[in-house]
Amino acid sequence: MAIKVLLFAQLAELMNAKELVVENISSTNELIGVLEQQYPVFKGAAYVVAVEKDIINANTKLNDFSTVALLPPFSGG
Amino acid sequence: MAIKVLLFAQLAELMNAKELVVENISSTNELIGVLEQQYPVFKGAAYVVAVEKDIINANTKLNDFSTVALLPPFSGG
Amino acid sequence: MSEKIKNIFIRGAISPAFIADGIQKHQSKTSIGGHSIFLGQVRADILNEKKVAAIEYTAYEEMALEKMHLIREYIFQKYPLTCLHIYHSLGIVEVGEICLFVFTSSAHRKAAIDACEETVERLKLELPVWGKELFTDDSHQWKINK
Amino acid sequence: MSEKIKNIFIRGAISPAFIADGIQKHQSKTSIGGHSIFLGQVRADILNEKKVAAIEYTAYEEMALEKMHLIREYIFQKYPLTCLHIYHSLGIVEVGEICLFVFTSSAHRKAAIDACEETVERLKLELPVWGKELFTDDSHQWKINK
Repeated sequence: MAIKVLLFAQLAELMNAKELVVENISSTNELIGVLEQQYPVFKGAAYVVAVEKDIINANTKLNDFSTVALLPPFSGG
Repeated sequence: MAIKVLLFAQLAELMNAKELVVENISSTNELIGVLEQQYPVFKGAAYVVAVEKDIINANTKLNDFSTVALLPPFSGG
Repeated sequence: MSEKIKNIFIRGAISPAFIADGIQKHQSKTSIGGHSIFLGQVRADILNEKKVAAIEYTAYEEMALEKMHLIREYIFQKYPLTCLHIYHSLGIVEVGEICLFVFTSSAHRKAAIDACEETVERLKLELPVWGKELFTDDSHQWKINK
Repeated sequence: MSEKIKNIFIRGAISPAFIADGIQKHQSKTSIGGHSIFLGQVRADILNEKKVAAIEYTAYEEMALEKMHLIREYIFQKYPLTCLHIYHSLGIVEVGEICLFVFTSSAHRKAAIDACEETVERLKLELPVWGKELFTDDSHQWKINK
């Protein structure tokens, strides 16, 4: 189970990375738990979660090669 | 008492003139009465009346050299 | 904003290059965050089986400029605008060409957007300007605004 | 209007000439009576005594294009539009330059005006795009939309 995690804006800057690959993860809640434990910057960070480009509002099951994006508040335009 | 009457759009076309000078007139109602009597095209024509560039809503006294404009429905833009 | 009365009338169509020039000139005004633009374009309407080829605009120019000045003052009082520019064609404007250009600018978008719309609505109602629809068969009809 | 997904992103600022070109191209569409345009311009904001010199835009491009496609379909269903074009800058856009260009066209003005405003509001809320405000002292801050 390898999950691709895309990071943008503040999160990419704080992590100094645009992409992480995380192993052995089966849901978005599990992913967030692991990230917050490993990287304190995720605690208290403002972002929404998108799975395969759709924003989710509840815990979502992940498959092998799922792409999860962590999206800070949008500020386009 | 010479009143300058400005005509625009349909009215200028129907009258084949952009300007009339009418003598011996002391109010807008009197002017309109005289025009309707002399030129049947004014009867039933749709227009508003402006005296010195201000649209009037009631009979208005005219002075020598007053400028009265007869304005068909606007269709700019 | 008690400026002197500005001319708004342009002979013939308003060109895209003129609009671009207007936009370009605002790039030095760095307090602006948003521009709203309305463009009126002459439509190839079909009326009683006749097709519009062009519109010929005339105006009671002195009165129109005075009324436009009052609308400008009202709009500047109502909305926090940086700029408001209005251009209207006189004479012949062919189908597909632009006859009206309203351009508002403000720090935040809402003021520019609302002011642009209200300016367009008001000038269509209040300016003594007339459009004569010239048909392809050389006949014509006086335009009626909805 | 189930077209294929269109790109909306442009590298760097959107030039007035590009906007003029967009307007010019619509002159052959003679069913159009009105265009509404919104332009976002980078403002020289002062935040904690620091002055913005430019904004650097990044996006989750694939997701943004999918979301924009859905917004387009929604807007075309809601309003009788002839055209809807959207361009957003990526990368650095200097103060005074244009970073967003939304362009709607319709037979009658109301549809173009309302559709333009709603498209601007929706894309600001829904597109995963971020602005990094670059200050004149080389520090920066992530932009917050109101």
